Parts: sequence; C-alpha cells; structure tokens
Amino acid sequence: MTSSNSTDGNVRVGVYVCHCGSNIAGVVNVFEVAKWAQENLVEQGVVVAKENKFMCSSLGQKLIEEDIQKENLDRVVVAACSPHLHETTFRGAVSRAGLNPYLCEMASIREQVSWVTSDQTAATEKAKAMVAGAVARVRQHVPLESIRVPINSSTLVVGGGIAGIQASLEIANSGFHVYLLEREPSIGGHMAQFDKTFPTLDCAACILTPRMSEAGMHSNIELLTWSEVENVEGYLGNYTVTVRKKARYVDTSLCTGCGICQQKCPKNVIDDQFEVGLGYRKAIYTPFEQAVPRFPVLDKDNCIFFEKGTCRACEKFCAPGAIKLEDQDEIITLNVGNVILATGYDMFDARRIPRYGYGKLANVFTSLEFERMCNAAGPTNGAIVLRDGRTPAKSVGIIHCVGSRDHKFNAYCSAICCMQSLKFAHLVKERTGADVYNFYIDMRTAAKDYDEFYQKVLEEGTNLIRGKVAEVIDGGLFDEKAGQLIIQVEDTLIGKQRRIPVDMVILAIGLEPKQDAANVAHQFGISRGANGWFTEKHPKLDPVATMTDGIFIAGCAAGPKDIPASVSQGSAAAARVVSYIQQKELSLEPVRAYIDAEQCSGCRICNGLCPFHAISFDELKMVSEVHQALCQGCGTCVAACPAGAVTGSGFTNQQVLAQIEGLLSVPIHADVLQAVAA
Amino acid sequence: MASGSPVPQEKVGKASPPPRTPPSQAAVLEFFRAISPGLPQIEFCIQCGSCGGSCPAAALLDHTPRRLFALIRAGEMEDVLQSNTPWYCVSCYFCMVRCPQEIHITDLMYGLKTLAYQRGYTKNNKATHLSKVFAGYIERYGRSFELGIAARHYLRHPPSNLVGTAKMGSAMFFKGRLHLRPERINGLTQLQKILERARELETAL
Amino acid sequence: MTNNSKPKFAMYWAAACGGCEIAVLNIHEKILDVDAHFDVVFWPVAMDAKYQDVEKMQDGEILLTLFNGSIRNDENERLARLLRQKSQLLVAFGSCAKEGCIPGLANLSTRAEIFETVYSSPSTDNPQRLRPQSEFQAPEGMLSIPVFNPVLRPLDQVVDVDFYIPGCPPESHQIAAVIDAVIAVLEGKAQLPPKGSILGAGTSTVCDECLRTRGVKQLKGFTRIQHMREVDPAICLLEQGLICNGPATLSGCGALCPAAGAPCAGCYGSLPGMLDFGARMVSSLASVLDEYDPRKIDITLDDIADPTGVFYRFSLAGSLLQTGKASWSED
Amino acid sequence: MKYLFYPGCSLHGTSSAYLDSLLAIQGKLGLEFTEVEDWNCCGANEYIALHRIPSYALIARNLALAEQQKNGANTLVAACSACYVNLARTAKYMGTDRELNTRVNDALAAGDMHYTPGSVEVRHILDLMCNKLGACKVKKLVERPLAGLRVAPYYGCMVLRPDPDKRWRDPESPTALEELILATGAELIDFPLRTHCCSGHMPQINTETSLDLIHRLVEGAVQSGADLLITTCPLCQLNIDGYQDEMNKLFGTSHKMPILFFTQLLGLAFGLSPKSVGIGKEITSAASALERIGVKAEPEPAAPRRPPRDQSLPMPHMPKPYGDDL
Amino acid sequence: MPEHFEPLILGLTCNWCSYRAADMAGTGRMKYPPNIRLVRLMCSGRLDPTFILKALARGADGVLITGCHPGECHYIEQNYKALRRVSLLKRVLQPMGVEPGRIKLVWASAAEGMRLAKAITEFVEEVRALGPLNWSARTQIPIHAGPVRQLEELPG
Repeated sequence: MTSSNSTDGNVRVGVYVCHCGSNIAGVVNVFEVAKWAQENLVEQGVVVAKENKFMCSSLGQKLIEEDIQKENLDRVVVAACSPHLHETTFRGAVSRAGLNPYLCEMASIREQVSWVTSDQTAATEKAKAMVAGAVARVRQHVPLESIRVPINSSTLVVGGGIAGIQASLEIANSGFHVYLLEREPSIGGHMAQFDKTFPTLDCAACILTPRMSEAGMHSNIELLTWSEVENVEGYLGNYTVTVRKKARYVDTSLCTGCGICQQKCPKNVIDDQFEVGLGYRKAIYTPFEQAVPRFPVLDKDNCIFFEKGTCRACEKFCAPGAIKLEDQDEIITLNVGNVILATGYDMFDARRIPRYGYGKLANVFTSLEFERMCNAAGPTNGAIVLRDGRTPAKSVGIIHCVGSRDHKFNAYCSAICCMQSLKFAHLVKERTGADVYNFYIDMRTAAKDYDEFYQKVLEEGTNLIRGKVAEVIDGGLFDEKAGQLIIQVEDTLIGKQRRIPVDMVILAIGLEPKQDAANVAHQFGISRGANGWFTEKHPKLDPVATMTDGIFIAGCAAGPKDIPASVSQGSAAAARVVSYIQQKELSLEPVRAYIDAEQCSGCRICNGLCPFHAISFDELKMVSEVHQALCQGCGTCVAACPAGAVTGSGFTNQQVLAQIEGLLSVPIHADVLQAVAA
Repeated sequence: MASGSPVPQEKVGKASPPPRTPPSQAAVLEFFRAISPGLPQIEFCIQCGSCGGSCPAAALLDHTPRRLFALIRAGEMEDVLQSNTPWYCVSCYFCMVRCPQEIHITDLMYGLKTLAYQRGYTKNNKATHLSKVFAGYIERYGRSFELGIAARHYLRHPPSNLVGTAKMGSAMFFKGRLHLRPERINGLTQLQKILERARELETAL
Repeated sequence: MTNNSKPKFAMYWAAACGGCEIAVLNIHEKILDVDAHFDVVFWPVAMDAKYQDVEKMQDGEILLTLFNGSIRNDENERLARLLRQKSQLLVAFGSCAKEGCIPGLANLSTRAEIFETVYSSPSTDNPQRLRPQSEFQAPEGMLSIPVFNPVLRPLDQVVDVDFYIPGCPPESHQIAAVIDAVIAVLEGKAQLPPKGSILGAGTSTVCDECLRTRGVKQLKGFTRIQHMREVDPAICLLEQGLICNGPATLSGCGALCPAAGAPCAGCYGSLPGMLDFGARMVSSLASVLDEYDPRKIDITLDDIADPTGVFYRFSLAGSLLQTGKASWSED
Repeated sequence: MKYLFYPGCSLHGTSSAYLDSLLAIQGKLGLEFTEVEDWNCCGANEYIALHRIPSYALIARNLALAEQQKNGANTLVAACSACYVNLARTAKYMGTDRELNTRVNDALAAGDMHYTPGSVEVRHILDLMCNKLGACKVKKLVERPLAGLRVAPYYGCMVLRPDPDKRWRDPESPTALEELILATGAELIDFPLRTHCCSGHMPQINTETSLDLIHRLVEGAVQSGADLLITTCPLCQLNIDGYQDEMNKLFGTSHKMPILFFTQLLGLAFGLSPKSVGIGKEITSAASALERIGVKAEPEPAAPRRPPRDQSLPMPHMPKPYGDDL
Repeated sequence: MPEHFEPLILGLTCNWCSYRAADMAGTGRMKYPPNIRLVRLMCSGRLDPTFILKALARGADGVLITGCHPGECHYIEQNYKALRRVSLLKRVLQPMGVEPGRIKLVWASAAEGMRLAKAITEFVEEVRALGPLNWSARTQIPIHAGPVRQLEELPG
C-alpha cells in the first residue's frame, strides 16, 4: 500500500532555482541543480527547470508566468529563500498566470543551504535533495480556496498606556467604535509617572494629558477603566470578550470629580502603584491630578469603613451623593472584530540583585522612584534628596543594565535605560549640580537626536565609567565613609578596580513582561517568546500582528520600547485594524483541518485536542466536526486521528510523506563530506 | 589595537607592532574547552568588567580577567601567560557567579595557571611555589601538612612580618592546631599510581 | 474433477493457524453457491490436489485465489508466485496474508533466536542442539525441507496482490458478502472495485460499530484487563485505561471484542491509505494522555506492557519498518 | 540518618575545633557520620593550579572511595568549604564532561578504582542542616538559648559559590546561617559582608592585601555591632582568627572579633560544655563574648510613629527572608 | 559499516519557531553540517509518528523533531503532544532495534538560531556515533536468504 496515489501521474512541474545574486549561487551550483532537476525528475513530472539571478524580481516572476502559459505547467517549485520571505510573492505570480496559488511550493536553499553550508559540493547535493522534496510535495498539492468571514467594526484596546491611547484615537478618528480597557483607575500608563522625556526633555504630563483627555471625551471611545478581561471567545472579526468592571464604590454618573472625598478621607496609604511606594495617597483616590476619567476609586482593603464599619467621611461630604459603598463588581460582554493588546510592561524587581543593596541601603533608588522624585507633582515636589527627604544629594551614581543583559535575570537589552540614565544624569546636574557617575556596559543611543543628547550630557561633565558595577556597599562599615555608599566597579577603560563613594545610587532597572502576560497570552490565544514578551507575526515585516488573526500588539507588550516607538506601534496596529474593518469581510488562510464524516468513527480522541475549541461532536451523527473559522491549522488533530479521518489542507499526509520521500531520495555522499571534514 | 585589547605595559614606547592576523577564534575556543571542564563560554565575554569589579585581589592584578580574555582572543598569549592574574585568584568565585554571560571564569583561571606552569612561565613566583610545596606533600603523604608547608614556603618567601607570623604559629601549635608530623594515607602507592597515570593523560599544553 | 466452463477457484493456506479456512467453512450453505458458480481446482484443506496440477495450468487460468497465511518459508513463497502466475485475481485473505498478523511478530527476533526457543527450550529433548537443515543427505538420497526465511513477509511484499480481505480470521458474514459481490460481478451485475481495495470491511473504525458510550478523552494512565476489578460494561474501554485498538482498526467485525468487554486487538488493521497501524495508535493515545511533565509522562508510559506487541500485534510485518532484529545478521 | 563524611586535612589539623563540635552535636541532630576510610587531600586550590587531570583524579579517588564504602548512605558530606567545592565540582564535571570522565576514570583505573558519576551525592554540612534537617528541627534541640549574644554570620565563599548543584536560592543573599542563629535564640546581626572573601591563601602570597581584606571583614563586623562571627570554613576561621593581631598592627586598630564555627555555636545552644565543642582553640578568644550568654537582652524599642513634619520617604517593602517560626 | 559514515538526518520543524530559527541560523550565517534536511510543519503538534517511521524506512539514520519551548507553543500547548508521541514512539521502536538516540526532540524558539544550529551539529555527531541504521536496505533483503549459514552476508 503506497501513499503517493492521490493525484494523477501526469502533472507538469516547473522548477526555478534562484541565484539570489551570489547569496545562493556563491555556494550552491545553481546551474547543476537546475540541470539535475531537468534530467532526473522527469518521471516526477518536471518539464522545465531553470535558474535565474533573482527569481523574486519582476523578471523572475514574469519567467514563471510565461512558462505556465507556454509549457502549461500546473505545479511550480521555486528553490530560493525561506517561504516566510517570498511565498506570497510567488503565489502571486502563479495566480496571475491563472493557476491556484497553492499549487506553488518553495525550497529554502538560501537560509537552509547556501548560508549555513561551507562546502560547495555538499551544499549543491543538499539543494538537489530539497528540490526533489519540493517537487514530490507539490505533486500532491490541490487547489485551495480561502475562507471568508465578516468583520465586526468595533475594536477592543487592552491597556490605556500611551500605545493604547494612540491606537484608540487613530481608530476612533477613522470613525469606528473602540473600547479602551484599563486595569488601573486612570489611563496614562507608565508615561504619566515620568517627569521629562528624552531626548527633547519636554515634560511627560504636558504632552500626554491632552491625549488622555481627548481619548476620555471622544465620542467613538468607550473607556473601561478599573476593569479586567475575564474571558475571550471567537475568531477574527467576531470576538466575544467578557470584562469585569471592578467595583469603584463611586457612581460615575453622579460624580463630578471635585475631589472633596480625597481631601476628607482620613486614611493615608503608601501609594505602591503610581508613586511606586515613595509617596502617600488616600483610601479613596484618583492616582494623580489629571487622571482620566476624573472619578476616584475607593480602595476597599484600606478603607476604614470596610475595616470597622464606621467613618463614611467621603459619603458625608460628597454633595452629589456619588459615593456608593454597596457597589459590586459588574460583568459585561463586548462583541468586537479585532483586539489590540497594549498591556505594557513591569519593572525589574531590584531586590533580586541584593549586591546593589536596594531595600537595605536607604539611598539606593530605582529609576522609576527617581522619575517620581524628579516630578514636580511627585512626593518631593521635584527635589532630588536622600531618603531622609531633606538632604540634597552631592554625588549620584547611576547604574545601567540592572537586571538587563544578564543571563541570570533578563538576557535581553531593555533598550530605554541608557537614554533614561543619561536623562537622569542631566536632570541631577541641572537641579543640584551634584557629581554624577554613570556606570554602563555599552552606551546605546541609537535613534534620532539620542547621541546628540549623549554629547550634551558629556559636555555637562558627567563621569562616564565603562563597567558593570560589582556591588554597592555601605561605606560606614569600613573606609570611614559613614552614610556614604561605595560603588565597587572595574573601570574597564583603564583596567582597574575603582571604589567610588556617592550619596545616592539610582538603579536603571530593566523592563519585564507583565507578571500576568502568560494569562493574557492564553486568554487571547497568542504566543510569547523565550523572554515572555508577546510574539509578533514577523519581527520585521509584521511587528504589530500576532499569529492569531484579529489580535494585534502594540508598545512594550511585544518588547522594550521607548515612547516614540510605542506611539508609532499604536498607530500601526490601528492602521491594520482599520484596514480589516474596511474590508468588511476577510479571507483566511485555507490551511485548515476538516473531518471526513464517512471515515470518522466518533471515537472523540480529537475533541479535547483543539486549544481554539474548533472541534465539536455531533451527538446525532456520532461524528466530530471542525469549525473552519475557529481552526488555526496547527494539524494536531490530523496527526492524532487514529482513523486518518482528519485532513489538514496544505499539510496533508500525502504531501508531507511525499516530501520526506523526495528529500531522502538523494543519498548523502560520504566522500564529499569526508572531503569537507579534511 | 585592532583587537581592541590594550597594549601591554612593556610594549609602550616601542614601534607599533607588526601587522598580525589574530588566531582563528574557533581554535582558541577549542583550546580552552580542552583545558577547562564543561563549556567555559569564554567566547561570550562582553567585557563588562563584573569580574574585575568583584575581584578581592583586583588591586594586584596586571590584567583583570575580562582583559585576559580579550588578550587571549587577540592571540596575545605571551602577555596572558606572563600575567600574574590567575596566580592572585583566591577562588572566591565572585566573578563566576556574577558574570552576566555565565563564563566559568574561576575554572579558566585554573586552566591558565596550569598552562603557565607547565610552559615554565612561573619561575620564582610566590603562588606557584606555595602550590608546589603543597602539592609536594600531597604526593608524598596523601594529605597536606600545614607546619611543613608554612616552613618550606616561608623559607623561600619570608612573610613581611616574621615575628607576627611566628607568634601566630606558636599560638596555633600550643592550641593543638598544628601537628608536628604529617598524616600518611595507607593507599599512598595507589594514589601515586593514579596521579602518575593522570599526568600521562594530561592534555598536552 | 471434470473440466467444465465454470470459472476456476483456488484457496491456499500458507503460514497461518488455519482459522481462515475454518472461517470460510463457517459460511455454511453459502459454500454451495461457491460450488455452484466456481470450479474448485485447488484447495488443499478441502480436496486432494497436487502442486503439479497447478503448474500444468495456463497462466491466469484460475479466476479467483484466496491466499491465506504469510510467507514464512520458501515453499510458501513458491506457491505464492505460482498462484499469482496462474490466477487472474489474487486475494490476500486474512490478516496473515494482508499484514503478517501474529506470525509477523517473529520479525522481532532473529532466526537463531526463534530456533533456540523452538528446538532448545526446556520442554524440548535435543541434547545435540540439532537445527533443521534445508537439505540432508540420507542413504536413501537427498532429503529437503522448506527453508525457513529470516524475515516473515505478508503476501504483497512477495507478489502483486489484487484485493485484501482483513481479519483474524475474516468474519464469515463478510466473506459471504464478498462472495456475493464476486458472483454479482460474474453475472455482470456489478463492477470490480479498484485494484488494491480492501473487501469485506467497513469504511470507518471499530468505534463506529462499538456501542459503548464515550466522552472527550483525557487518559490519566493505562492498565491491563487482568489488573481490573471490574470492567464497566457501558463505557469506552479506552476511558477505563485499557488500551483498545478500536479507534484505529478498520470496522467490519461488528466490534465483537469490545462488546464482549475485551479491548479491540486490531486484527482488521488500519484504514485504506494509512501506512502504519502502530503509528496511528501511538499518535492518538499519546495525544490524549493528560500529562505534561516529561518525567511523569515516562512513568505513565511504563504501564504499557510490551508497547510494540500491543500496537503491532497484527501489522508488524506489513508496517513501514516491516521487521526488526529478524533482518540483522545472526551473530 | 547515616552519612559518609569527608573531614579534609584542616579538620584533622588547624580546625580540629570544627571536627570536635561536629562530632559532639551529630548525635543530637540524629546524624551519623562515618569517615571515608583512607581519604586523601582534595588538593585545595593548589594542586589544580599545577595539574589538571591529576587534580581531578586526586579528588575523584575520594569519590571512588565513597562509592565503595557507601553501603546505604548515598550522601558524602564535607565540612570544609574548599573540600566541598572540589568534591562537588569534580562529581558534577565528571557527569557532564564525557571527555574528562573517561580520562579521570582511566587514571583511577591505574589504582584499580572507578567512579560512576552520580553514584554519590556531595553536600556541605550547612546545606544538609538547613535544607534537609531544617532550622526548626535545630530549634527544638536548643536547651541553652543564646539570648543576648549578638552573632554575625560569615559564610565566606565556597560554601555558596559556585554552588555547582544549585543548593541555594541565591548565593549572594543566603539565609542558612541566619536561620540557625535565630534558632539558637541568639541575636542575629545583619552583616552585609557575610559573603565576602577572607583572602583565602593570600596571606602566604601577599600579606598586605590579605590583611586589608581581613580588616574590612573585622571592621565591618565591629561596626555592625557583633560580639562574634560564626563561619563554615576552616580557612576563613584561620585567617580572621589567626591574622587579627597582624591586621590590628597594620591598621593601628585593636579589634578582638572572635570567630567560631557554626557547629560550635550550635553545640553551646544544645547545652554542651564549651570545651567539648572546642571553644578555647581559637586564637582571638571568644571567652568575653560568650560571657554574655544568659544575659537578658533589653527589649526592642517599638518603631516610632511617623512624626507630622517628617518628610522622609518610605523604604521599599522587603519580604521576610525566613519563616515566622524562627 | 563503511569506514567513513555520514548520517542522513531528517528534521521536522515547526513553522512558527524552529523553522524560523533555521531561517535565523541562515541569516546569521551559522554553519551546521549539511547532513540534515528539514520539513516544515505548521506545529510540532502536526507530528505524525508515521513521518518518523517513513523517514527511517527511507534511509534516514536519525530524525530530529523541533518545536517551540514548553509554554511557548503558538497553538498554546500542542508541542506537549509531540513530546508525548515521541516518548511513546521511542518505546515502541526500541524492541525493533531502533535506538532511542536516533530520535531526538529539541525545543528552539524563533530567536534561537544558534541553539538550533548547535542542536543539529550535536545530533549529527550522536547519530554518527550510533552508526548507520540502513533500514531501507534491511527491508529489501532477499526473501529467500537461503540456509542458516548464509545469513552472515545480510546487511545491518
């Protein structure tokens, strides 16, 4: 019993081998490969085999189109780069010539052969094998038609940071409805906490708050603050999202946002959220003056009334009687066509690096704490002082890469810390004239006007020491430098260990994925990379889309970014969504699974396997069925079906098995490789 | 300076070095895999200086560890083997646990010591002498012998404060913390056989 | 046997237990239809016949040959070739001929090992450790016995096969159905199915005919029937932790075993187009195993006794790899 | 529980107090140590400085002996930090580096010995007490709470680093000795330098540098208000104990900071006599410090309420490192 | 066994991670032995043991299966199915004489081109150490191999 019997023997295949300039031709003998295919794959149905300098060029594509006409080919194989780069290109060419685009197959002889193989002969042999595999596979291809689904025109944006706000405004301005969901009482995100923004040094609040209020008042934007996503169902164009609106204990329809309740509330609470533990707030509060919406929330855990049952100060003084102490969480359901996740980031917990003394040494601060300290509206009204709240710092050490670029914590570069640290250096200089030491591994100032800013900071006489700080020690222990902190570091540019006394240390802590990113990813059915950030559909060519149709990502949710980058991603995601909405109806990749009811025995083995709940069981017919729009095409059910009743179009058993046979049909030449080894 | 490694002190003032292509990195790495167990990861050094910053003996070093690695990769083995750095390593392992690239720095220091020693770069080097004396007792008795080691070592390299050291020694002795003669293990010949065979199996360095 | 115009029928028994022959006889009076429509020319079990008679026939003189049993020795092989040559339609009849069946499991051992077990086990009195020799010079002359091939082969690995009838043995009602179908063709009432088709079976798997209720599968672990206090008569055996090959096994038997409370052994083999029965079961069972920690997965899988035997009981010789140690050199 | 025990040269010599105290308390802790017969020196950091394969072979001989003699006890316990690291590193590398394993075993074969990687588990006595027994068990055994004694933990290096078998949550902020100190009822001194280096064999190579390092530690301990230090490492003890006079001379100080082995402290807490746990063998006498035992410590002053005009900023909230039952 | 043996390896990759890792290895010009030939699947969950058996039967000496790291699967958790299938398949194949070492499962994310290249290099060496599997030849051995004494000439 053999497998390759699905299509008739007389298919006509055209093989096209790309030089990619010298990228492929430099290592693989493309002429030999083409010739070999022409001669040896005849019984496989190969009628033409050609090589060309650049297959992806218009000329290369033309070549294919003409051959399809002339030689009336019904299958095409392009041996070139990775399909992830040019599959669409060549499918386009094929369909322009009137063939079904899915009758084209690529062999990645650049990424998988020429670029990774040193020996030419070995590379050429492997290239032949891959062509043989592709030909064998394409013989089994069948025309596929994509599936069409309608698109609901409203959109859910999760996360009210600058990226989320930007995305919402873009979509709203193009006339479509947006739900902007935020976990905190106000939108604004981390940017609202910052003081100045590099490199232009304009104050964060001044540029952010107008956007916030615009979003707050926009007729197409519905704000859902103090809310969290409970559950997500559906697929591109038709998502159903369940949202929990947490009890605010304030009736937003009555509240005027006058703030009297906050004045009168007797309970002082350390503000771990907005003031990152450096300042105080009341039990009923808006996180900051310009909060949007301006309605406060009541923090149940700290409220005297919820502790003791008495107080009600807020209630007494609230003129419109907006305080609603019996308020309850509310569950609402949204129907949206697309989702943009702009869920942002968490800051690295500096306590994980005890040798830097954060939490033990009073005058070690984190960058976010320092942002608040510098902020005129912050706990010190912008004064740069030691933990005691009055003594100004005379010398400040700023440590870069805290928790970043370190395999024990986060191996990646947090991208913003260099500029942020330089900004701090400038602010300290500007406001206190204190000595500033920046300890860096590499100075990364690669964006418009960033290096100019670096120059400026150099000019101000900041001490830049190239070296990763080893430890921060309390000078009082020895060295008679009581109260001072000693930064021990190797100054790698002079190759000596230095021990530098300072009054204040700022740790430029890195960015990390939200601690609940895993849940979010699971809820929305998207994946995360090794470091926990959401994965883009393509890191370069499709940075705001995800692998799941209709779910987009923007800002730091996909990795560390500065404000300009986050904003442009917000806009980009919005643009993608709007283009979907305007198409009203969308076609999905036809790589889907379907079940042959005749063969299905209803054993229900596949039923539990689908993470997208695309497989259902028909109790009457006693067979399982796949919901085409829900199916994402992973093929797990195909592989798992004991009866072989499930077919995964685009990756059928026949296709894969044929490709395996083809790949292995070209033997490996020991002598060739022996030569390589020698 | 193409390699980015600083010009070693003794070269200062001389004419600029003749053009020399650095050695194949692969070969260098292979070599260090050979002299250090596991994967030493030396190729991952980003020259951040966590090692030099953490080193308790930093003040004495002519090259900090990361600089040694740069020299190695630049093919300046002469400077590396003459360097005192490995010999001042007291195996505190701070550099190793703090290295953001998880390079086995301390292990590499051992490797460099053996290399320098076996290639005869360590004439009248205090640390080498101490190690040799120590090793001598192990090979002769199978155990170390503090009194003997101290005596022999100080004979060659008298301590800066002889009186103090002597006082401490006697105190130790009277508190029964120093034995007069070494302990010898029973399986001594066996141990010597093993060590002998091991020396044959030593990677040619 | 008088030479008449009726199409000729033959049946042969190669390496097999004989169950297939019994199954044919089990079709009761239908056997008369066979006689009515066919001239039975060669059927060692049922009638006296000589190999030479067959050799004398014209090529393709026999219309239909039901060949049961696998190719274990060179006699089986000779007859397979001979009957192929003389028959228009050669049918691999039963699991042995179709995919090796139980005898096929011998492919997991070398010939030497097999002989060791057969001729030198404690129960055998064979002090000189004699082994069968293909040829032996006796005073009376040269004696020869069939040579025991190193690897057992299903019929289609030796000769071209037209149709398959699965089962160990094929269910009698299915045999009857096939015979009716063939007769229909003879009478011009029907067309022959495409070459290589499987006859006498359903289109789905055993679960399709199994009456046990089943839910979404999430297997916690595996057990064996002899370790169970009781088997729930109504619920899917797989869900009770028993390894039932039903989900992957071609239907047609009427789910006899599961109905009787025994897990399906898989004698009907896999569906047309499925290359490897074992792979189907391995894939589906592993998929629904509710375990994520690699260590725990291993522990759970330890409970599957003789996985190879369980998943390839009938199909080893016909599987993708066909054989194991049998194909190795013996020393 | 039965354990194989590798004392190492120092416990037989310079730090016999460590051995005395360990043997004295093993019974109470329900540990039974059997010394590996005919063990040889691990070579400290000296042998490996000269030879590579031989030094691993040297160490591996002990592992091989342990494998032979283990009967039931699968764990080889070392008390000396250096010995521990050497044994653990070798065991680990022989497991992971096939090349090394073959060579070392080849060498062992010359003495008719063999070591199978993974056949014995190497642990440090501190790791055993804290991560296997647990400080709570220790606490139950305390008969003479050391209330009022201000004890600073000093780990030194090798018990924590490189931590080949990942025994500790974080080699830079350990809590093991802390838990034990709390268990004995003594007052725990937060000693920021507790994982710093005692200068190892530096006294023999560059006395000034080593005295500088020792000075930092002693000075630091004094500044943090400790009566005495406890440690897990013979060399640390020797350096801080033995070289303190010289250190004082060089820096014109007059510190008398005693340093004991943590096992000695436990012994005292278990009500054993100072002599039986080797107290008195130290050169910088611990006598005066130990006089404090039994003296009631004055009650902790309650944390002052935040005065109205205090501008000071709250400190970051820190999680409690050890369990409440200590 | 020929004195110089070059293993032929089939690699089954996941479209979202390991296949992209292979792309990355290429873009980064990370060299690895040409002994491996990759097949793209949408997910390691698509891994049908049949593919592995087919490869072994058609002359592959080893099969490398690669997927996203646990918890990173683009389809949430399908890579665990691959993990289970592979571990069960290994058990089934051992009695047939296929060493478990010939089938290897490696996790490699789209960002881990280097890791994948390393894994391939290692696996090629591991299989080289195991020697040829040569199954295609085994299954084609003459049916009639003659009397017992002639068996030594069989391949494998």
